[in-house]
Formats: sequence, C-alpha cells, structure tokens
Amino acid sequence: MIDILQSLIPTVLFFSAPLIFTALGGVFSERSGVVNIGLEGLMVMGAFVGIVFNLTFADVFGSWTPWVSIIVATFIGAIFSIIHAVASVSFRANQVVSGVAINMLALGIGVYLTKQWYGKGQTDMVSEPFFRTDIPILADIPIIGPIFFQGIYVTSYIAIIFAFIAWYVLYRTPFGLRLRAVGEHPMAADTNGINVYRMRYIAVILSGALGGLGGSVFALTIVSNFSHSTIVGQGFMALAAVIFGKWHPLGAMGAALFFGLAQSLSVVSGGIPVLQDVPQVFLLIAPYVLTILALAGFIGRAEAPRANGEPYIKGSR
Amino acid sequence: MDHVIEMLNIRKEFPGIVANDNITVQVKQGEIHALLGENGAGKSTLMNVLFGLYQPEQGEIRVKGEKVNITNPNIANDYGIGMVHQHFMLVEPFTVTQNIILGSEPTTKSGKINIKKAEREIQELSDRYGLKVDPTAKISDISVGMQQRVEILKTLYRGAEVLIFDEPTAVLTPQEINELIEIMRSLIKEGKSIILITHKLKEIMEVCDRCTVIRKGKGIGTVNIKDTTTNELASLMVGREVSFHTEKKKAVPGQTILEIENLLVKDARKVDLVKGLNLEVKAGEIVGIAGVDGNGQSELIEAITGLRKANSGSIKLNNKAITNLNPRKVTESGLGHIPQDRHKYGLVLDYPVAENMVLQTYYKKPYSKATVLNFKEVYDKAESLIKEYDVRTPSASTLARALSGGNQQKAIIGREVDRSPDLLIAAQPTRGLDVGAIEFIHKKLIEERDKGKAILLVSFELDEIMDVSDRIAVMFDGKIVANVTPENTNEQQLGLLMAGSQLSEAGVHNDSE
Amino acid sequence: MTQNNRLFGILVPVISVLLGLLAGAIIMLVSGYSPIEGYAALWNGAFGDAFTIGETIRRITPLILTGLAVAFAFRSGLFNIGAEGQVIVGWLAAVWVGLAVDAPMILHLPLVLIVAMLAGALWGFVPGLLKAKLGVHEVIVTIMMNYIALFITNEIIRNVLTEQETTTEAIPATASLASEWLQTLTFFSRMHYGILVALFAAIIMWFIVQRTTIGYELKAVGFNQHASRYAGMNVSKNIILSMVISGAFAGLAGAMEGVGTYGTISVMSGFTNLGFDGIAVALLGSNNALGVVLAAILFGVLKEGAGQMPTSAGVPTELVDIIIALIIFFVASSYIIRWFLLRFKKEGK
Amino acid sequence: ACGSGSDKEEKESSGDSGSSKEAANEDFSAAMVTDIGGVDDKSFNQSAWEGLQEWGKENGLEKGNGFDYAQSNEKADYIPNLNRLIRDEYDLIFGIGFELKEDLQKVAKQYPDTHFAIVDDTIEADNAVSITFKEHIGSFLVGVAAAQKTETNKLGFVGGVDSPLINKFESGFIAGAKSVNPDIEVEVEYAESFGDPAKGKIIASNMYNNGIDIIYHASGGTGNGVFNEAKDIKQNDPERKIWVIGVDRDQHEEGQIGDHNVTLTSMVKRVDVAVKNVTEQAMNGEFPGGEKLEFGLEEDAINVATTNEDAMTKEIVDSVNEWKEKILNGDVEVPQTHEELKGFIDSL
Ligand SMILES: Nc1ncnc2c1ncn2[C@@H]1O[C@H](COP(=O)(O)OP(=O)(O)OP(=O)(O)O)[C@@H](O)[C@H]1O
Ligand SMILES: Nc1ncnc2c1ncn2[C@@H]1O[C@H](COP(=O)(O)OP(=O)(O)OP(=O)(O)O)[C@@H](O)[C@H]1O
Ligand SMILES: [Mg+2]
Ligand SMILES: [Mg+2]
Repeated sequence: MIDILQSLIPTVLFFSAPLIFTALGGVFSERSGVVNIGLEGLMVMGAFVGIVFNLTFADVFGSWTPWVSIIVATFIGAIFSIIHAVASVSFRANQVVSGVAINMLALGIGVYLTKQWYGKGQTDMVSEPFFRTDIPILADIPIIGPIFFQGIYVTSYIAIIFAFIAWYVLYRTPFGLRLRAVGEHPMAADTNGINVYRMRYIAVILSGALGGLGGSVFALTIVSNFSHSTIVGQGFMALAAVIFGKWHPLGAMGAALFFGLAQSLSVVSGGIPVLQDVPQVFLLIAPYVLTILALAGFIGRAEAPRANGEPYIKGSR
Repeated sequence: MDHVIEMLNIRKEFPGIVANDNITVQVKQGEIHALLGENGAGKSTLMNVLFGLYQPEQGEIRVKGEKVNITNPNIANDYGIGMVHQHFMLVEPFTVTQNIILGSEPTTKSGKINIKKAEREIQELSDRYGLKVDPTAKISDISVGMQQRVEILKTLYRGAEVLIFDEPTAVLTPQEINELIEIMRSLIKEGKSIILITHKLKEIMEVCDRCTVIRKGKGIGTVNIKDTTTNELASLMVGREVSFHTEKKKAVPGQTILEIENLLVKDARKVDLVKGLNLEVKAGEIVGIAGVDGNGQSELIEAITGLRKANSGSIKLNNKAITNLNPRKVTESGLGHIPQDRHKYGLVLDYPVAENMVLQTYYKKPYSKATVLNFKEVYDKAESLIKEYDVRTPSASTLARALSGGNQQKAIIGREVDRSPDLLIAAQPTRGLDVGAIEFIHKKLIEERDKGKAILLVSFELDEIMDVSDRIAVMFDGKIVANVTPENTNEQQLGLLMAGSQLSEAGVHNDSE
Repeated sequence: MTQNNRLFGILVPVISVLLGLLAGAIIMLVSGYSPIEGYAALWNGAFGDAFTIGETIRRITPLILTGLAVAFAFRSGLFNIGAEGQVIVGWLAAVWVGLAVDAPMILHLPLVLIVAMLAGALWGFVPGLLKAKLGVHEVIVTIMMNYIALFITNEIIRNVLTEQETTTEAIPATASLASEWLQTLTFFSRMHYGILVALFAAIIMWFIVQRTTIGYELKAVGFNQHASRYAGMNVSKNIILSMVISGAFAGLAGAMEGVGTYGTISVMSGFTNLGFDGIAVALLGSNNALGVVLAAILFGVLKEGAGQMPTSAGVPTELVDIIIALIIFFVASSYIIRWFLLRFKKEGK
Repeated sequence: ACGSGSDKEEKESSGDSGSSKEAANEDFSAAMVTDIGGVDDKSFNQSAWEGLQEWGKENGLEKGNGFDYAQSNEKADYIPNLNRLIRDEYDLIFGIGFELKEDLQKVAKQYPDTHFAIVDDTIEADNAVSITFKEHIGSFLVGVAAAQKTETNKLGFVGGVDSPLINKFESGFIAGAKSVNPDIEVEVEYAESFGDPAKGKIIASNMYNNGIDIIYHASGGTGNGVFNEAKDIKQNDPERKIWVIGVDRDQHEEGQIGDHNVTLTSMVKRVDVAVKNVTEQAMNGEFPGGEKLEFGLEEDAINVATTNEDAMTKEIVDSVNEWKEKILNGDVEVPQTHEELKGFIDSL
C-alpha cells in the first residue's frame, strides 16, 4: 500500500501542479464574471515563453534558470491576457469567442515564432528544467516523508500554497470581496463605487499570469521543449477543474488533484495484479469516466457566478 | 441656501427616447420630497443621473448650492448622496455585512477584512435608526423587507445625508410599509433629506412635504403636499381625471371552478409551507388572498399552476383533478397565470414582444401547424394585443427587455386574459405600476369576472384586495384562516387577521361558515 | 435601426477580415517575408486550380457541420465543447456501418449517415441528460466525453474493425459520398457530395431554429428556464434534445470524413480538431446557420490556402492561425467597430 | 515551386506529366511529404529529409529546386501536399510514415507516371515502392543490450499507439532481452499517443519506481516524458543506474544531464539511407517500382547506437554484435508480432 502511495502521490503532484496554477487563474477570471475558455492558450504562451527563455538564458542564470523562466512566463502570460481583457471587458466581445481566439492566437504565435527563431517546428530540449528534490527535514519523517516529501517538485507545493493564498485573497480580503461581487452582480458593485472594469481587468490579467505560470511549469517539469503539441488539452482540463471545483480555489485544486490521481491510477493499476487483466482501454478512459461519475454522483449542480460571461455595460438594465 | 440638492434642466437621452427632458427638481434640507410620475416617466433615470450612474446630456446639478459633476457613484457618495434602487443592488450569495461594507471595507492591519468591526458598526447603525437586520445572514435567505433595510444601511454606512428611495414600498407588505415610514421619519429627525419615488399617492400624502411631478420625461411642477389632494396629484401625473375606486357590479357566483382540499406543500428542505389548505373559487367571482408575504402564498400558486409539487391533498379545476400535472396540462385545463415575478417567470426578456405574446399558445393553431411557426399570425395577434392592452412599445419586434416594468406587465396580462381561461390567477398584478395602469388592470380583472370567469387575486396591498375582491380569504401560516367579504371588514381587521389573530378576536364574522 | 443593423451585419465581418489580413501582412513584413508572395500563395493554395478548389470545398464541408453543432447547442444556452468527440464517434459509426452492411446505395448511404448522426447524438445525449437531470455542467462532461470517444474508437478500430491494424479497409462504393465525377472534375481532389449534405443541414438548422416550435422552445429554454417552465415547456427534454441534435450534426461531420473524404477510419493519436474549430466557426458565424456557412468557408479557405504558404513563400502556416484568431477578435469586438463606424458616419454627415 | 503558376495549364492530363522523365536524369527531382510529426521531428521525417538533402547536395541541387518537402499539419493535408508536389512535377515523391499509406495508394493510382515511395508501410502499385525497416531486429539488439545492462532484470517498454508497427518494436525488444536471459521481465505500456509527454513521464516514473531500470521507448514525443523522468531521477541521485533506450535516431543528446547521460543506446533507423538509396536508383532509371524493400542490418539502415561509450561497454557491444551475426546468418528468426513472440519465447 505504502509502496503504491509512494509511486502514486509524486506523480499526482507533478501532473496536477500546472493544472492547479491554471485553474486558479480560471477561478479569478470567472469569479469576476469573465469566462475564460482561453486557459489553454494562456498555457501555450507560458510554455513557449518558459522554454524559449530557458534555452536562451540558461548560461546566464545557471540553476536559477527555471525559476526565472517561470517568472518571465508569468509576466508575459499576464501581458498576453490583456488581449482577452480588452476584448471581453472593454469591447464587450462574447467572452467565449474571445477565449477561443486566444487559444488559436497563442498557438499560432508560439509555433510561428519557434519556426522563425529556430528554423524548425520544435525547440531543442532545455538544459535547465525543474528537477525533483527532497524537502529538507520533512522528507525524513517516516512513512509521510517518502510519500509526500521525497522526489517531488517544489513547484507542486507552490501550486498548493497558491491555492490557499487564492482562497485567502478571494474570501478574506476587500479585493476578493469586490472581485466576487463584480462577478455576481456588477451593477451592485458599481453602485457601491467599485470600478467593475478595473476589477475585471485585474482578474483576467491574474488568470493570464497564472495560466502562463501553469504552462511554463508544465513545460519545464514534464516536456522540456516546445512544439505545437506541448500543450494539448491541459488548459481544457484546467477549465474542467474550475467548474468541477465550483469556482472555488480549493475546489479547483481538489479537482486538479483528482485528475492527477485518476491519470496516475490508470497507469499504476497496470502494475496491480487484480487490474492487470482489465483491457487497456478501460484504464485509458477511467480518468474521464471517473470524473463524470464523480460529478454525477456527489458533486452535482454547480452554480456559476451569476454574471459570468456577461459583459458589463454601464447603465444598461 | 436651504436646498441640499438641485437638479436644473436635466436632459438625458437613450437611443430613440428622451427619458428626461429639461427636468428641474430642488430638494430642501430635511424634507421628504416625492417624485411622482407614470411608469416610464423617467423618475429612475433622473435619480440615476443624480447618483452618477448616468451622465446627463444637459443641465446641472448642485449640492448645497455648489455646482458639482457627479461622474460615478463614488463621487455621489462623497457628496453624501445614497440611493436605494428600485431593483435591489444586493449580491445574493453574500452576507448582509458583506453587502453593506462592499467597496468600503474595514480591514485589519494585515489587510484582512475586519468583519467583527463591520458587524459592530452595522449593529450600531441598525439600533440607531431602528433598521432590524441580521448581519450574518445571507441575502438569499432573508425577506424582501430586510433586504431593503440592508440597502438603507448601505447608504447610511457610507454616511449619506441625502437618501434616494426608488419605489421602496412596491415590494413591501403593509406592516413593512409602516415600518419604513417610521424609519424615514427617524432619518429626517437625524437631519437627513429624502427623495422618495412612489406610485402610492396615499404614502405621499402621509409622509412627504413636497412633490415634483414628471410626465413623459418632462417636469410638470412641484407642489406642496399640504396644499393638494390625491386627486389633484393623480391628474397632474397622468394628465386626466383618474378614479380610485373601481366601479363594479355585484358578483353573481356560478359553479365552482377551483377546488382545493387539504393541500400540503413542502419546500426542498422538507419544511411545510402550505399546511392543509382548503379553498374554493367560483365562476364569476374574484377571490382575494390577503396575507403577509411568506405565509405560503407563492407556494400555493406554484402548486396550483404545476410549478411546484404538491405533497398531498387535491386540486380540482372544472371538476377535473389537476394535482401535480405539469404546467402545460394545467394551463390547458383552463388556467391563466399572471406570475408574481414577471422577469423570472412572466417573460422571455430576450424574445421580441410578439413572441412573448404567444408564450402559452405558440404550439397551437393558428400560431403553428405541425411544429412550423406562422409568424404572420403571431405578429397579427401581438399587434392586436398591444393595441387592446395599451402596451407602449416601439414595435412588436422590440425585445421585451426594452419595455418599462408597467408595459411588461400589461403585455403579460394581455396574453393571459386574452386566452380567456376559466380561472385566472393574478399574483401581485399591479406591483410597481402607476395609478393609470392599476386602474386599467383592475378594470380588466372585473371585466373577466363579469364574463363569468373565476379570478384568484393574490396581493399584499390591502387597498387592492378590498377594492377588487368579491370575497377575501386571509392566509396565515400556510392556511386560510378566515373568509370575509369586503363589505363586512376593514383594513384594520384584515391586518389583525393577517397577523394571526383569531376571527373572534378580530371581531369579524366568517362569511363562508 | 434595423437597416443600420443589417448594414453593420455585413460591414463588421468584412472589415474584420480585412483588418485580419492587414495584420497578417504586417507580421509577414516584420518577419522578412513578402506579403504579396505570401497572399498569392494563400490564394493559389485555396483557389489556384480545380484541384485546390475541390480540396477547399472538401475542407469546408465538415467545418460547416461542426459549426452548426456548436451553434445549435449555443442557441439553447449550452456550450458543446464535445463536438470533437461526437465527430469521432460519428466517423467510426459511419465507417462501421459502411463496412458491416451490404445494401444498395439508395439504402446504404442514408443508413450510414443516419447511424453516424445517431452515434453523435448519443454522445451528446449523455452530457445533455446529466445536465438536465443532475445539473452537471455540460462543459466538463463534453470535454471528458471527447477523450472517451477517442480511446474507445481506437480500441474498436484495432480489435473489432480490424485485427490489430491501424486503419480499416475502405468502405464500399454503396456507402460512399465520394464521386468519380467530382474527382475527375477537380483533378482527383477528394471533394465529395458531402458539401450538399452540409448545406442541407444548414438549411435544416435554420428552419428548426427560426421557424419551428422546437426552435422556439430551445431558444426560450436557453434564455430563461423559469419562464420556459411557466410556459409549459419541458426544460429537461429541451436541454437533452438540444444536445442530441447538436451531437447529430457533429456526428454527420464525422460521416463526411468517414465516407466522404477518407473512406476509412484510422487509429488516432490525437483529436481531429474539427470539433474545436467548429467552436470558432459557430462563434464567428454568430450562431446562425448562414453565418456558420460563411464562417466555415472563410475558415476552410484560409486553412487550405495556408498549406501552400511554406512551399511557395516560405511563410509558416501558423500565420494563418494568427490571422484567423485576429479576425475572430475583431468580429467579437464588433461593438468597437460599430462605434467607429457610427462616429465616421456622423462626421461624414 | 514558385513556378507552379505556369505549370498549371499543362497539368490537365496526368498522362504526360511524367512520360518523358525516365530518360532525363539531368533534371531528375525528388520530394517528400512529411506526416504530422513534421520535418524536424527528430525522428523519421527528419531523417528522411536528411537523406534527401544529402542526395541533393551530392547532385548539386538546392531546396525548392530539385528536391523539397511538404509539411503536413494534419491528416487532411496529405492529399493536397502530394498533389502539390505532383503538380510541381517531381519525379519521385516519398510519403513518410504509415499514416500516408491510403492517400499515397490513391494518388499512385491516379498518377501512374509519377514514381512514389512510402516509408514504413507497404502499398500495391507498379509505380510505387514500399520501404520498410527491420525495426524488430534493431529492437531485438537493443533488447540484448538492455538484458546485459539491467541489474534488476526488469525492463520497460513504452509504446506510442498500439499498432502493428509499434508491436514490431515491442516484440523484437522482448525477444532480444529474453534471448539473453529468459527470466527478465518486460513491462509494456502504451500511452495511446505519440505526443503526450505527461503520460510518458507518469509511466516512466511508475516503471522506475517498480524497480525497472531500463526503458525502451518507441513513442515519439511521448518519449520526451520518459527522458525527462530518467534525467530527473539521475539529477537527484547520480548513482542510481537507470537508462532509457532511444528510438529512430540516436537520442544521445536527449539523455544528457550534467556529466551523465541516461541514454544507454538507441535503435537507429536510417530512413535517410533508404531514401537516398531509392532516390539514386530512381535517378539512374532503376526505380524498383512495385517492390517491397525491407531495409535492415545488411543495408546499414538499422543500427544500434554506441555513442554512450561509458554505458555501452565492450562486453555489451560484443554481445550485440554476436547476436547480429546470428541474425544475419539466419540462426535467429526475430519475431515481429505478438503471435510470433509467443512462439519465440516458448521455443527458448
Ligand atoms: N438603459 C436604458 N436604455 C434605454 N432606455 C431606457 C434605459 N433606462 C430607461 N430607459 C427608458 O427611459 C424611460 C424612462 O425610464 P425610467 O426607468 O426612468 O422610468 P420610471 O419613471 O422609473 O418608470 P417606473 O415607474 O416603471 O419605474 C423609459 O421609456 C425606459 O424604457
Ligand atoms: N475576515 C473575516 N473574519 C472573520 N470572519 C469572516 C471573515 N470573512 C468572512 N467571514 C465569515 O466566515 C464565514 C464564511 O465566509 P465566506 O466568505 O468564506 O463564505 P462562504 O460561505 O465560504 O462563501 P461562498 O458560499 O460564496 O463560497 C461567513 O460567516 C463570513 O461572515
Ligand atoms: Mg423606475
Ligand atoms: Mg417600477
């Protein structure tokens, strides 16, 4: 059992971390009332920037490169998401449309520039990705240590810490109260003197930052290079986590961890005798079927923030 | 200068309409100033201009004599202007406290919301002005009256000196209205000034000092309440004489149309809301259900109309059991329903007016044949209803969303009455409407009665109940506790019955027994 | 007002496309390519000769259908990200029936198309049912259903339709939409009669949505479920129906590939993207049938033409993705374009 | 290719496009259509392109003029790409990858006077040649190397998509390992994708956790995840002896981590050799139309990389060479399918 956990938990953590970051971004954006189908594109942008920066500056920053890379990717992700903010907040674009465009645009730009800069469709492998580490002290705790604190990525724990920070920000600070108010009833917020547009801009930019972070963490922990197939569907899984988690930061984190667990189980169970004879296809679809069952069984109805997806037009009723 | 607020020659246009055309309002320090006008006259618009939600095309605003430029609600707040909106501006999943502090939250040093401090401050305010609220309750769980008190607290919390109330009483029960009037008086005593928008002339006469009348976007003038009468106000507002008492012949009840026996309805949490209710409505009579909001009226109606499951008991329409049939079947059994919440139930706001006019009949000939819609028929019908019911809309293809509340209501009433149902349920049919529209609707209801239809009227307005009903059933705690006739009772007694007193205590004799 | 609206309805997309192409030209210039060569290549790639025109039409065909699928669901307030999975199962079903059944064309081909629609409909039914009965958000369920479709289809190809092969045999001519005549006409492009099916589907969609009580109910449910219930509509039924019809359109798109373009189905190592592109097509076409057809044409032309750009002008094909994305942004932000147009008009007066 | 405009009018009838070509060696031209992987996939597309480039260089040609490629971004692109090259009058057109099989088959029938070649699959047409490789043999040999190297007697195989082609790799690998030591266990996992590094990483993580010390991957981009995981473990514990065996190309570079390299060896498939070889034959008027060429050890088209000299000790290399001999001699019949593998193991 402990053996299984020991091989399960670390994979769950590294698989989930990028989803957690990105889903948190989705939570911010959607809590403020801006639907963000563009998470996939934000991740693509993050992965692209993370890898390119890493390749270019590995010599300069040495072992700090991956850290600087994800910070830069976060930053560029934030800037990139301004497009979504401008379109859906200021220009009253249909937010789903704008999100879909973000997805196409990010992939287009990423691969176009890759070809432009590297003369080929995919970059080389980075020399400074993230590596697993043991967390000092904690790793030595018996049983718990090996399961949770040995051979893990620091980024995984950062993701979990971020989820708690996001929860605190959203549910305990004035900023969070305002942000949620804007997503529930923008006109009420407006009459209370809250600048609805500014809040939504901030929320979308936060989602860009976190999406960029998620994408770069994915690229630098799992893939090591960038191509058109680096991010395929992770952003949509993150979106699913946002909804699965009922637009709550901790819920989204839980959902992302659940996806990671289901994925890992489908691989690990191949090695478990009882499950060995189960046809491969059932293991392959298991994570997705489990998610549906979980939703149908005990998660059930999730109410989106009331004003999610509605452009706020001052003075309309 | 004793004017706290002056709005001079204000003009505000919306695409295709001039909502405010050169209107002037001057509010004195410490007065309650009424703003009166028909539905769509431009009252809310004018107040939204004052509150900084809209920018006027022309005109100027002065606060205490000083010319100001109010470009957003924050600035209005800074000038001590607070507004309680016609449609509440409350975030439902938030608590009372969260709603009140939203936008000016007290924080601890670490940047966390200081919820304790906020709750304390709110408690103080609420004690001082007699605004009873539960600071930790969620908005979605509290009554409409309390929601309104939250709105008022919101303005006070921000230190408002001038409070704008946009139709505050439209959604309140008689008791709550009395409470509100008390609250307004205590606010004035504390040195505040109030602008009150209402359609209820009685209230204006009772509490206001002066009244500015607006008609179709234009200012008609300001009168001193002391020097005027309700009739004068009404004719100023609509530009003609209005009669308040609805003329009607004596009812000639026929056979029983609606028969409810031992009806029991629970809500999702398994709490009984309607507790073994019995009720009968005959052809050719209007039965009014009087009662304080929250005594099971909505659930009763929803159970009859098939929108909610009845847990036991029976409902018969035209001697046919309709208990727990789906809404379509119930409608087809001869029911018309003017719902309480017109935005939620009554209309598909994003459909054109015309398509809303066939919401109950679209699947029938001549509006459709073999599932294919016949738009010509739909629009012909709509045009004729629009004319007959005086629905003011640019065209039949205008989205229902664009209509004013009163006109939306007229559209619904037209649609439901036109089908000529055997039983017409009218839930709060005149809520938020001006006297002209109310008069019109009352006339329609009585016309239907005279055609031999059964009418069930649910209203929190005792005036309306007394005026229109042939028979009054008082509902309290999920049951009909008394059956009386308007001739044999008065508002005083009804009020007591609605509060749960026994018939004998209230000194009324029960007509049905 | 309405006249103005109609004018804008035409002007906004046209301006958006022009702006998108302009942006593309600027990007080419900045990256050191010749925009003229680039766009000439694009044009040739899409319309250069009968072959490319045939291929362009072929590419447009399934896009129309997935666009309709997504648009249809949108009409009742549902977001069907699952068109992708519905395409895959439709494709599988079409090829399966194509191979398994032996019948004259007049029966076989309709049967193939119907079964493909049923398969897509089934894949739409599951999220529809869960949404209607349990309130489970359709976006997650459809995303999950995509993966399930992919893996199950691969398994069936490998173990049921073939013996551990990656591609099935080709379907017989009786089940095929392909036509010698069309192919000869277009120098062996894979253009097939599916385009007629797709256009017919667009008319059906328009008719259902705009002219029938079914559409009236679906839209009403999309706008306001409470009012729909009040009006006696069965909200659950309409939600399910909407997803089922949406799925059927997508399933038909799969059939276009299965019995039109390829005549086979192969193990897929990733998604076809037809369903995801359908989202963009639907939105670009503002969820109405004619719009979807036009958007699919634009999409198909740009994507097909893009293939010629690297060989003829050295420009990476991704430039077209960027251009399409920008066009979508511009159309979506039509508010601002309208605003500019209005100002322009005012000043002109 | 820029001249395609003027070609258009002439290409009406497919008949005369290639009629006079056989003789005209001077302006012989060849081109290829990649599969979705793209020309820089660090795998067979890239390798094929390298072969074509080398041939071009030897004949003084340049890209776009004498040889070229057309990149496919999705399955639907194959036909247009093939046609584009046909219209540009290339004499020999390669389709790289089994995914192009059906489309190439179709086109070959439509244009009987153009020469075609498919890599990694077979098609039936007189104007087309099928190029396949004896991957099972290469896989067998890396299996032998792995069996020599393993300390845990547990090996892993990560496949891309479960298909006859990848089964060939799997079967050869298991046969090779078991030939050396029948007690060796090989765990097989298919990621069901050639582009899912996350899955690759989870599988690898799980395998290394379960005591497997060498993983052979035949999974394209999914393999990135395998390398990533191995390097990660190595980075943390340089003493840990774990390895990856690369595929198609020498994946030495992918295995580099600091001063270590986790790439034990790679099963190198010289698509370039085959492409160049066939192109030269065609240029010399000896196009092997209709034939099914199977490239292997003899042609130097299948190799076992020995770049990682520290890891591939002399003993291992010797052992690999020994088995190579046996195969060349016909002493060993390497299985290509699951069926054959069963028989093979039973016979051990
Ligand atoms: N945002 C808006 N856009 C367009 N027209 C509007 C808007 N708001 C109000 N109107 C129109 O302006 C006119 C005045 O509306 P307003 O809400 O001020 O009326 P009111 O006097 O408050 O009516 P009621 O008594 O029904 O509340 C109406 O014709 C209304 O339809
Ligand atoms: N800063 C704070 N200090 C103390 N109590 C707080 C603070 N903020 C919120 N609370 C209280 O904690 C409880 C939970 O608050 P929170 O805002 O998290 O509500 P919630 O029920 O989780 O929200 P939701 O239903 O929107 O998910 C409420 O009773 C709230 O009043
Ligand atoms: Mg108003
Ligand atoms: Mg009103």
